[in-house]
Formats: sequence, structure tokens, C-alpha cells
Amino acid sequence: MIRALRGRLSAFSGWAVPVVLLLVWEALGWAGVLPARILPPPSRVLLAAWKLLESGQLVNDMAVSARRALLGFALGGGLGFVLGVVNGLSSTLSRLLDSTLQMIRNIPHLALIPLVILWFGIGEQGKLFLVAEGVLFPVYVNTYHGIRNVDSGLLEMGQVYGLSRWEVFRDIVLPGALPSILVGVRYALGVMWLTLIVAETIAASSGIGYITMQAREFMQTDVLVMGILLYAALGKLADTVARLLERQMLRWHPAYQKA
Amino acid sequence: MIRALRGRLSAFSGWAVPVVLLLVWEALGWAGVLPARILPPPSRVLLAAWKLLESGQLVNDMAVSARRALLGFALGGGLGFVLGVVNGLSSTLSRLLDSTLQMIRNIPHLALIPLVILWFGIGEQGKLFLVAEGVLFPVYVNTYHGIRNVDSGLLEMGQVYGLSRWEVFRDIVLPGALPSILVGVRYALGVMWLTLIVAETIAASSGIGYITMQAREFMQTDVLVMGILLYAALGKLADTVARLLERQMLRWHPAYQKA
Amino acid sequence: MSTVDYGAWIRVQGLRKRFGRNEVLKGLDLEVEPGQFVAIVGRSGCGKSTLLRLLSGLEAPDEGWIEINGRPLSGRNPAARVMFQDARLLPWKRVLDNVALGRRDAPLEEARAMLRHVGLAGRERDWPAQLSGGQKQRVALARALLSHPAMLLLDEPLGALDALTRIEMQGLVESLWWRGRFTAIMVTHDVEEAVALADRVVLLEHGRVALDEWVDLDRPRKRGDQRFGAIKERLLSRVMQGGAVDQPAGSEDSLPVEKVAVSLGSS
Amino acid sequence: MSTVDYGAWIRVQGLRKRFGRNEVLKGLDLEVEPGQFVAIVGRSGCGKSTLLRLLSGLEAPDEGWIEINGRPLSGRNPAARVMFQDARLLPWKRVLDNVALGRRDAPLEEARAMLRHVGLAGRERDWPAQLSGGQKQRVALARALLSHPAMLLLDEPLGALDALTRIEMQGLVESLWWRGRFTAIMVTHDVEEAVALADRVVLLEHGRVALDEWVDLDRPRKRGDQRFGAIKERLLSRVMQGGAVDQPAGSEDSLPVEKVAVSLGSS
Amino acid sequence: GESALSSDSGSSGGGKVVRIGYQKGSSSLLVLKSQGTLEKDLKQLGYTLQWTEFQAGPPLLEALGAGSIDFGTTGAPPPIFAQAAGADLVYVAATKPSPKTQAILVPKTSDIKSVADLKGKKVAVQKGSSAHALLVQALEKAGLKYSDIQPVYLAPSDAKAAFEGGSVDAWSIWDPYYAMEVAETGARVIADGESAGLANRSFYLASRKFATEHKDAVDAILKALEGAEGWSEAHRDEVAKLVSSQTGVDEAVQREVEHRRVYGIIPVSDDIVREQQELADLFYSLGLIPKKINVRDAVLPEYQH
Ligand SMILES: Nc1ncnc2c1ncn2[C@@H]1O[C@H](COP(=O)(O)OP(=O)(O)OP(=O)(O)O)[C@@H](O)[C@H]1O
Ligand SMILES: Nc1ncnc2c1ncn2[C@@H]1O[C@H](COP(=O)(O)OP(=O)(O)OP(=O)(O)O)[C@@H](O)[C@H]1O
Ligand SMILES: [Mg+2]
Ligand SMILES: [Mg+2]
Repeated sequence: MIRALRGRLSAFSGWAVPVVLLLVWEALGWAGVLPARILPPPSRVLLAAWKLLESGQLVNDMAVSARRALLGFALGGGLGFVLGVVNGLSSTLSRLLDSTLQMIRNIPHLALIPLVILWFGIGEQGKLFLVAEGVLFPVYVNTYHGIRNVDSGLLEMGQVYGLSRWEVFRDIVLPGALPSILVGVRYALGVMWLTLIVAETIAASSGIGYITMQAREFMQTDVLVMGILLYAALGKLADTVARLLERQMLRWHPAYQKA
Repeated sequence: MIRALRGRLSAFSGWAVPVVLLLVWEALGWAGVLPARILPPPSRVLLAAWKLLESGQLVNDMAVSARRALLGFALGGGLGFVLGVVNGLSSTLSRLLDSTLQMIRNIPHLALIPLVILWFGIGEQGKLFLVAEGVLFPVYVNTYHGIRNVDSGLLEMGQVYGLSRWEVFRDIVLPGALPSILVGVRYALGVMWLTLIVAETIAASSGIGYITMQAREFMQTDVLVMGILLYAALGKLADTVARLLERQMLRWHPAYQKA
Repeated sequence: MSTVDYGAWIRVQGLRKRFGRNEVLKGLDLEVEPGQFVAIVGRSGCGKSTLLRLLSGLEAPDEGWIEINGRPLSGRNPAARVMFQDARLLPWKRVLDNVALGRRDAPLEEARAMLRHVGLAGRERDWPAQLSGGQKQRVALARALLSHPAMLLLDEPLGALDALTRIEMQGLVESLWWRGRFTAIMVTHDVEEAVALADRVVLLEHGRVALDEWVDLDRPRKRGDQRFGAIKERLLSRVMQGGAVDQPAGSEDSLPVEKVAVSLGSS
Repeated sequence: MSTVDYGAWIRVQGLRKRFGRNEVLKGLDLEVEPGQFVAIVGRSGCGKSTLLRLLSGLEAPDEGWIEINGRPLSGRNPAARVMFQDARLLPWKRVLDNVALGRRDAPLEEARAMLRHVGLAGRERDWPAQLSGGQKQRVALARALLSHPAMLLLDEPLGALDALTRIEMQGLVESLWWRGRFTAIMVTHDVEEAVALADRVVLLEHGRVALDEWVDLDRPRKRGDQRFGAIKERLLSRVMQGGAVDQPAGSEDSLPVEKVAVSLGSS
Repeated sequence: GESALSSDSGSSGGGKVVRIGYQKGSSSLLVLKSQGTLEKDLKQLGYTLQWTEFQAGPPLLEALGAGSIDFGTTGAPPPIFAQAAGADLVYVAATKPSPKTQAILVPKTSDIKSVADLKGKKVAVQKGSSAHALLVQALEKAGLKYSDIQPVYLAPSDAKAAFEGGSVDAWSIWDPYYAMEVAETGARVIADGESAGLANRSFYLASRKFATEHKDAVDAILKALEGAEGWSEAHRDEVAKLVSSQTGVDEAVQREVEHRRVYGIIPVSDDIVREQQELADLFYSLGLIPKKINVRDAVLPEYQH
């Protein structure tokens, strides 16, 4: 009984802190401690969200953003993975490429926009490029690290059992690097949404980054805060997805099976 | 002889790709393929940098930014490390906090700025806060992951050899998680500079983020591109630092001693 | 921590341990007097390591209880040190620091001497990755012996050693135990080793103590001795008669192995 | 890949291998005929594992050369399969898939049968982390035996097994070798095991072959047999006379161990 | 066309395209877009029309410079920066000045009564904006130097937080932020464009290539805009409603904005060029542009009448 209850409780405990924060915030809003014009209470934010939902705009924006996010993630994550694998496996290539990648990664998206417009125009490609570029690095860095840290004893074993290069990769390198790769994916799933706020300043007219920045521009604090909360929720969603992936793909790993 | 030469070459190979890129770029600029107005050739960028250097402004900006970056890194990295440790060691706390952290991380800095100004005013604190917040997560995520993945056999060993909690942490958990933590640090060293581009839109009047964004605003493409290259160079610097740290701190680790 | 004057007193009753549907220990009873040296033998997978883990508190029993020095054990057993079946050296600490791990307070000289005892003088500054299998095991042994516990649990401590080194290490273990008078429980597959070192040899079978042979020989024991040989023979034949834990390698399998008869016994 | 008809022919000449200032192999010569079963014995740290790594091409010699079937070895040796001293199971593959690893092309039934042979029927779907030390070793053995190589290198394959299981596994190895006629090189610390299985027992000492004893007994060999006993005794006493590789555990150490005399020999 | 990489502009024969960039605040284009008449006008000339939204003037000109759009509108300062950066764009028309749509605000309870009281105070302003020019001009009129105050450079949304959080003492800002702040917090106006003598107008801009090669299209757009401005002048409340539906700014506030605005499109006369030149020189003196520019270079004679 008590155990079952505990189980239930612990399933919700991930939500405890956010919920408490929201309640405190609402209370502070009503008490007048937080100026509603700058940080409107959650209830007002909900109202704004409801209006946008009703008009169908929010759903549309989410759909547009989700498309950009997922496509960008697929492109950037895929490339990051490939680069991570290639550099993790070949020290020659990693000497050539790693530094360059670390340099590129350090260029702020905001500063890149003029160049992006030059290269891709103001259509969808530029936005995808930015998302992809943002997503690339966490996946790359963690894949590279994961592969470098694969137990060399197991690699030797794979070699002397006559596994082909592809088999060594599939059966040893990849599963060995997977915990680390998933950390990268988890991080990237967050970045994927985050980049949109910059990407959707490029001549966009829909998307959650767009409405958030637009709300910022026109001081619709309730919509702005809704945007913030939406981002947080998407972060939580990404996190949940990553956790499920971890639990599924790392079934063999004791550290990932508890709680 | 040839070996020595090869050694020399390979020491430079990290620079090969960037240098080739710069040369191609310059050539394209002269050939008129790249419009100088949008992507001025490196030589013109150098000129811009030289002017700023001569006036002493660039040095000043770098100093101001470096101070913000390093302080923010110390704060955010420290907190991220502590949170990673705490959540890595206690599954109760990680259930409570991890989701919340993943949600907070997903809030775009740009959207946060009004709140930051409200909380911290327009002084240095707000900027430090943003850098710290940006740096926190890569360190947190990788520390958490590193600690969760420490060989449980070694932890058991530490326990049955009567090590205190602190000793277990210092001698087993920390060194075991170190490769992963250093990946986080490496990532964070990049983020540290990146965040400045947003942070230094808050009532700043110096700093490399500030000059870069100003340059964008006022369409001074040579300064903008200089900013971009500066960021890239700082990325390379961060990377070199991280590599040195790795090589120094992971002396026992075969994967980190080669090349 | 200085040398313990007297070893721990262990009482185990009705100990049960399950992993999923696999019940490994099925109501095991055992009492070990302070300072006694007990050898545990038994087939692979019969639960020897599990028993040591339970005694050290790394695992909690499903049923039954363990008493250390009269007090029921719950949580970790602070009196126990374990030498695990795998060496479990810290890869980021040099050999000497690995040995000294159990004894932060002791002068490093002691660790150095212990390393010399296990035949690894000169390897103090090596990383564990640079050692051979047997060398790793000896470092782990040195660490366990240096820790001077009231209760030392050794899980096949000498399995990776050649015959000569093994005998030297047996001598080392025995002499340190003799001086320290800690309670020692050692899992081994070598019946001769068990008889040479232990006061009692306990055979685990079907999750219970199937045999509890007291070795009533004076120390130092001589392997050439007749009574030594007799006890060893008796034990060996009992062990060899073996209760199957896992499925035995039968000849009724689908793979048509041309079975080569293997006869056993010793000269 | 079907069963190899005939094992690899190995020639090693003037093999040297250094780790830093530690020269492990100092000009080793060895020739192994196709299908021969060679046991290698030697003190801990004398370079047995290093020799196997060189033969499998995982390590390159500093000097000297290795010839496999008349062709000089450079890079990996595709004819060789190695059972390492540590089990090296893939933690993310279930037991059965670990066994099948060497033989992607073979029906899973064969792997299942091999698992049964090593006494682990019913554990197919377990993760390696759920196995005991000896069970892991047997999985690794099953994997090595299933791979049907021209040249099988076994590094203390049975070290973690109890006497009974060990004898069963010896029988298994011998019968499979007998059928497959691959060249087998096995490192072992058990001289009896060496005599029971091998055509030749090679003693490594000071980085060279110090003894190369041909065991001229018919198979199946009987351990009770007098000639078996004599060969074993001769080898054992030679091994026991031992050249020190590492510093021996001497009594002249600073730690005042009350040495307990250990005499050796067998009844 | 320097931008070989971006999609081709209207010049490339066949299906000619006009790409117009607009901001949600630029009400005339918004009106035009919602009325849908321009599409028809241009179709008669053989053009199809594409609308692209931008969040601010500078990125719009960024896109104009990169050849991603052909025509757009911004406030007075962005084209100065674009010209300084060498972008090949031209002024094709101006709006009549709306000096009352920007102001310097102080909080309701502030002690600051006049611009002269700003001495030593922190004043929030978007660097390089028309409000920046307003601030400089207002200070000058009050006999203060720019260095007598502490300028705090903030984007409008950030400045609002700083203003209301008490981090700054005054805020030089334009509509609709100006109207919003007054409506929401009762902020006081201590100077506006009229009192400071700053014209404050917007400009319509096109890439030089487009303006010369497709004058027919530009003329058609300008004509349509003229109509839209005329309609807007007569329907200020409806314009307010339209804009507020797009931006989310409170409709009452937007109505206020539309009512103090001045409508009407005029050619870029020499006076306007001079006025714009003064602004450029001011920015040069503030160090916002690295070199002096000549506004006239960006004006085509055929659009001056
Ligand atoms: N990678 C390495 N770096 C440095 N020294 C090494 C390395 N590998 C092995 N050695 C050293 O080489 C010697 C021989 O090692 P090897 O593993 O071959 O011994 P072994 O005969 O297999 O011993 P054991 O029976 O203990 O397994 C040892 O002294 C060991 O410390
Ligand atoms: N974590 C675990 N999960 C599931 N089963 C386990 C686990 N640990 C041990 N077992 C099972 O419990 C049984 C006993 O394991 P244990 O390690 O105690 O055997 P052992 O007697 O030490 O054998 P060996 O001589 O091979 O080391 C084995 O069948 C093993 O598979
Ligand atoms: Mg065991
Ligand atoms: Mg070895």
C-alpha cells in the first residue's frame, strides 16, 4: 500500500518543484509583489494561451516550429553524429576537423544571421541551417567523447573475433558510446527549440520563436511568458523523450534501470 | 627526419582547415564572388581589427568580456558541477530537480532578458547571470551523466574499504566522472563566450558581444565578421584549454594520451 | 586504525537470497568464531560471491539474518574488507596509492612494504593498466591485507597466480592472519589451498552448507604430510561428486561432440 | 565458416617486446606445428599474455618476427581467435548473443548448444552483469570455442572455475580440439591441466622458452596413470624452482612478518 | 545582382516578382496587404507580389541589401547605417513627419520635470534609433551636452523592464511603446519630437537595381500606398484595430498612436535629403557610423518629384 503510494508520489515528484514554483508565482502576483505588467501571474498567462489556442494560431505556430525543429534536428543531429563517429574513429581526421568544428560552434547565431541570409536567403533553409548548426555540436561532442571512451578491451575482442569494421561499429563502438550519445541528444533536443528563437527572427511570420520574440517586441508580457513556459514544457518533453530512449536503449545498463 | 617533420606537420594540422578556409575566402573576395559588403575578405577584416586595436577599444572590450565570461563561468560552472554531483549521487534529489533544471535550461536567453533586468537591473549582475545560466547546463548535464556512469564495482570497493563519503567522492566518483565532466567544461567554455552576445545587449557599452551586435545593427560588416572570427578564435582557445586539462587530468587514461 | 586484536564473530541464520526467480541461497546457516579462518568451496555459480556480498552488507538478504559480534547487520558492515573476484583497482591511481587506499592513515612505507611482499617492488608508480592479470590480483591482495580489518573476505584471491607465486602468497596470507588474528573467509577453488590455510572448509551446495570440515592440523602445515593428504582427498572426492548448480555439460546435447573420457583423481 | 580442417602453423623467431624499460620478451623462439596443442606456463608477469597478444597481432614486436602458415604476420592475425584473461563480454548483449558473436553466420542453435556444453543452459537471455565470475568465464570460453578458428589462443581459460566444472570444461576443450584440429595455445597455471590437455608444455622464463616438454601420452589421458603423474611431477618441480620475474616475497622485508614455513610437494 | 545565391529578383524576365518587406508596425503596408489591391495593380504590370514580415528595420534592410527583398519601409536611421555599410539601396519616398510619435518619458512619481533635470541621470534609449536622435536634440535644446547624462542603451522591451524596475530615470522612446507606457503606468512626457524639433519620418526604400529597372512597379506601389495613407487618415480607428490585431498591442493604445500620427507620402525632396543628412552627420558625430556619408548618393532624381 504505502509502497504503491510512494511509487505514485515519486512518479509525480519530477513535477513537484515546477508546480510549487508556479503556485508561489501566482501568489506573489496576486499579492502584488511581482508587477503583472512585467511578470504576469500564471493564470493570466493561461488566458493568453487559451486565446491563442482558440484562434488556432498557437497550434499552427507549434506545427510550423516543430517542423523546423525536427527537420533541423534530423539534419544537424545526423551530421553531428557522423562527424563524431568519424573523428572518434580516426585520429587523423579528428586532428584535421575537431578544431575547426570547435571554432565554428563558437560563432553566435545572432552574428551569423547576415551570412545565413546571404547564403540561404530568407526562406526556410536559413532557419533549418541555424537549427541544424545548433544541434550539431552537442551531438558531435558527446558522440566523439563516447566513442573515444569505448573500452579498448572490447574493441580488441571484436577485432580478434573477426568482426568486420561495420560489425565492430554496430556491436561495440555504438552501444559503448550510446550513453554518452544520448546525453548529447538530450542536450540537442533542448537546443533544437532554443535555436528557433533566433532562427525565427529571419523574416518569419509564424512559429513559437516568432511569437515569443514578437510578444517581446510589442510587450505582450502574458504571451511572452507563455512563450517562456512553452519552451520550458518543450524542454521537459525533450527530456522525457531522452529518458525514454535511455531506458529503452540502455536496458543492459544498471545505472539506467532504476527509478 | 621524416618522422620529426610529420610530428611538426601534425602539430599544425589542427590549423590546416581554418587556414585553407581563410585563403579561399580571401581569394573569392578578390575575385568578386563574395560581395565585400556582406562578407568582406579577411584582409579587410584584419584592417578593421587593427583600427580597433590601435584605438585600444578592442583590448578594452576583450578585457571586459573576459571578466564577464570567466566570472560567469566560475559561478555557473560551479553551480552546475554541484547540481550534477548532488543529482548524480542522490536519486531522490535528481527526481526532484533534474526535470526542473531541464525546463529552465530550455528558456531562451533573449526571452529572459526583461525578467533579468527586472531582477538584476542593468548592471553587471544580469550579464553574469545569463552567462552563468548558459554555462550551468553543459556542466550539469555532463557531470550528472559522468557520475551516474561511474563503475559501480569501484564504488562498492570504496565502501567496503571504509572510505568516508568525501573520500569516495574524491577518489572514485570524481576521477571516474572526470572525462565526462571535461566534455561539459569544453562545451561550457564555448557557451561562456556565446552567451555574451545576448548578455551584452543589456545596457552594455563594451565587450565583444556588444561590438558584434552593434556592428550588426549598424551594418558594419567588417567589424561583424571580425567579431565572428574573434568568437571562433576564442572557441579554439577554449578548446585548447580543455584539451590541456584533459591531457593533464586524465594521464591515467589510455584514450587521452595519444597524439 | 591499528591491527585489530581480535576478529569478528559472525552468525548467519536462515539466509535466503533471490535474483529474480533464481534462488541462490536457500536458508543458509553458518557460525564463525572470532579469528577463525574459513575456506568456502563450491561449484561455479553456487552463491559464494553472493554470500560474501551479504556478509559485507553490499547486498541485503531476502530472508534470514546476519549477526556480527552479536549485533544484527543492517546496511554496510564496517568491520569487513573485501577482496573482490575482480581486482577493482582504481585506474586513475598509481599502484602504490591503490594499495594504500584502505589505509589513508598508515605511513606509505607500510604500503610499500606490502607491495614488496606480493612481489611487486619497483612497480609503485605504474598505472594499473600496465600490470598483468596476476599482478593486478596481487595489488588487490596487498590492499586487502594492508587494511587490517576485523573480518577479511577474500573472493578467489589467488586464482590468477602461477603455482609458485600462489604458494608464496598463501604463506603471506597465513602469516598475516596468524599475527592479526582477524576472522578470514576465503572463497577458493583449490581444495589444497583450502586445507593448507583454513581452520574449516565449508562446501556450499544447493544454497546451503553441505559440508563443514574442520581441518585439525597444526600450523605450519606440511603439504607432504599424510593427514594433510587424507583430508584433502576426502574433501576433493566430496567436491567432485558435485551437486549440479547449472546444467551439467552433458553428452546428450545436440552438438555431436566426440566426448573424450576424462577420468579424475590424483596420484 | 565451417570447421577448419587443419590448424595454423606458427613460427616465432627472436621475438622481443619492451614496455618502457621493462623488456618482457627477450628473443623468444617457438615453432608450433599445425593442429598442435601447446600449453604455456610461467610465473605471473613473465609475458604469457604478451606473447598471445603478439601472436594475435594485437601488439607489434619490437624485434624478431612471427610467421603464420609461412607468411610473416603484420597487422592483425585473421586466423586467430583469443580468449582473453578477462572475459570481455559485451555488457549490452545477452549471453546468447555474446556467444554467437564470433559466428554471425552460424545458426543460433549452435550457440545455444555451446552454452549448454559450458553448463549455462537457461541463461541465454541474461545480461552478462547477472552472471557469476565463473559463469562469465564460461561464456567467454563458449564464444571462443564456437568461433572455430585455425588458431585458438586461450589465456587462463579455466582459472575461475571450481575443480569439477574445470575438469568438465577441460574435457570439452579437448574434445572440440580433437575434432577441429585447430592449433591451440593455452596459458595455464595448472600444471596438471597442462599435462592433461597439451601435446607440449612450454615454460616461459626470463623472456625466453626455458623448457619445452613434449607430453607423449595417449589420449584420452588418465590422471591416475603413473606416467601422467611422473611428467606432472617433473614439470611441477621445474616450475617450482622458478626464476623470479618480479621481486620475490622475501623474509628480509621491513614488515616483520612472522613467516610460516610452507612446504610443497604432493602426496 | 551580387547575390547569386539568393533567389532571383524581378529582373529575370518571365514571371516577374516584387518582394516587399514589411513590419507589423508599418501600418500603411499592413493596410495595403489586408486590402489586397496592390496584388491586382502589379499583376497588370506583369508582377506577382510576395510579402515578407520583418521584426525591425535593420534586419529588413539586411535582407534588402542581400537581395532577398526588393522594397521595404523603415524609420529614418536604418538606411543611414545601411548606406554607411555600402548597401546599394535608394530612398524612393518619404512619409510626412510625425514628430509627436516619440517622446522622452519619466515615471509618474519622478522628480524630473524637464529635460534640463536629466543632468547626470540614466536615460534608456535604443542606440542609433530615431529616439536616440530625439534625445540628443532635446538635450541640445535644453542646453545640455550628451555627456551630461548617462545613456543606457537598451532595446525597447528591455528598456521597459529597466524603466519600470527603476534602473533608469528616463526613457526616450517611440510609439507604440510610448503610448503603452503612458497608458499603463501614467509615465510623464518631458519632451517630444515637436518640442525638440525633430521631424521623425519613415522612408520607403528599394534596391537601386530594382528602383531603376522596375520603376513601373515602384511607382505602382507608391501610388497604392498613397491611396492607403489617404484611406488610413480617414479611418484611423480601423487602422488601429488592424494593427492591434496583428501586434497584440491594446487597441485603445494603438488608437492613440494612430490619432497623433501624420499620414501622407511625399517625394524625397531636397529638404528631406538635407534633414536626413543632418541625422547622418549626427550619427557620425556620435561614432555610430565609421565614415561620413552623402545621403544624396542614395536618392535617384527620378523619384524626387
Ligand atoms: N601495456 C603495458 N604497459 C606496460 N607494461 C606492461 C603492459 N602490458 C604488460 N606489461 C608488463 O609486461 C609484463 C608481462 O605482462 P603479461 O601480461 O604478459 O604477463 P603474464 O605472463 O600474462 O602474467 P599473468 O600470469 O599475471 O597474467 C608484466 O610485467 C607487465 O607489467
Ligand atoms: N546481480 C545479479 N542478478 C541476477 N543474478 C545474479 C546476480 N548476481 C549473481 N547472480 C546469480 O546468482 C548465482 C550465484 O552467483 P555468485 O556470484 O554468488 O556465484 P559464485 O558462487 O561466486 O560463482 P563463481 O565461482 O562462478 O564466482 C549465479 O547463478 C548468478 O548468475
Ligand atoms: Mg564468485
Ligand atoms: Mg596474463
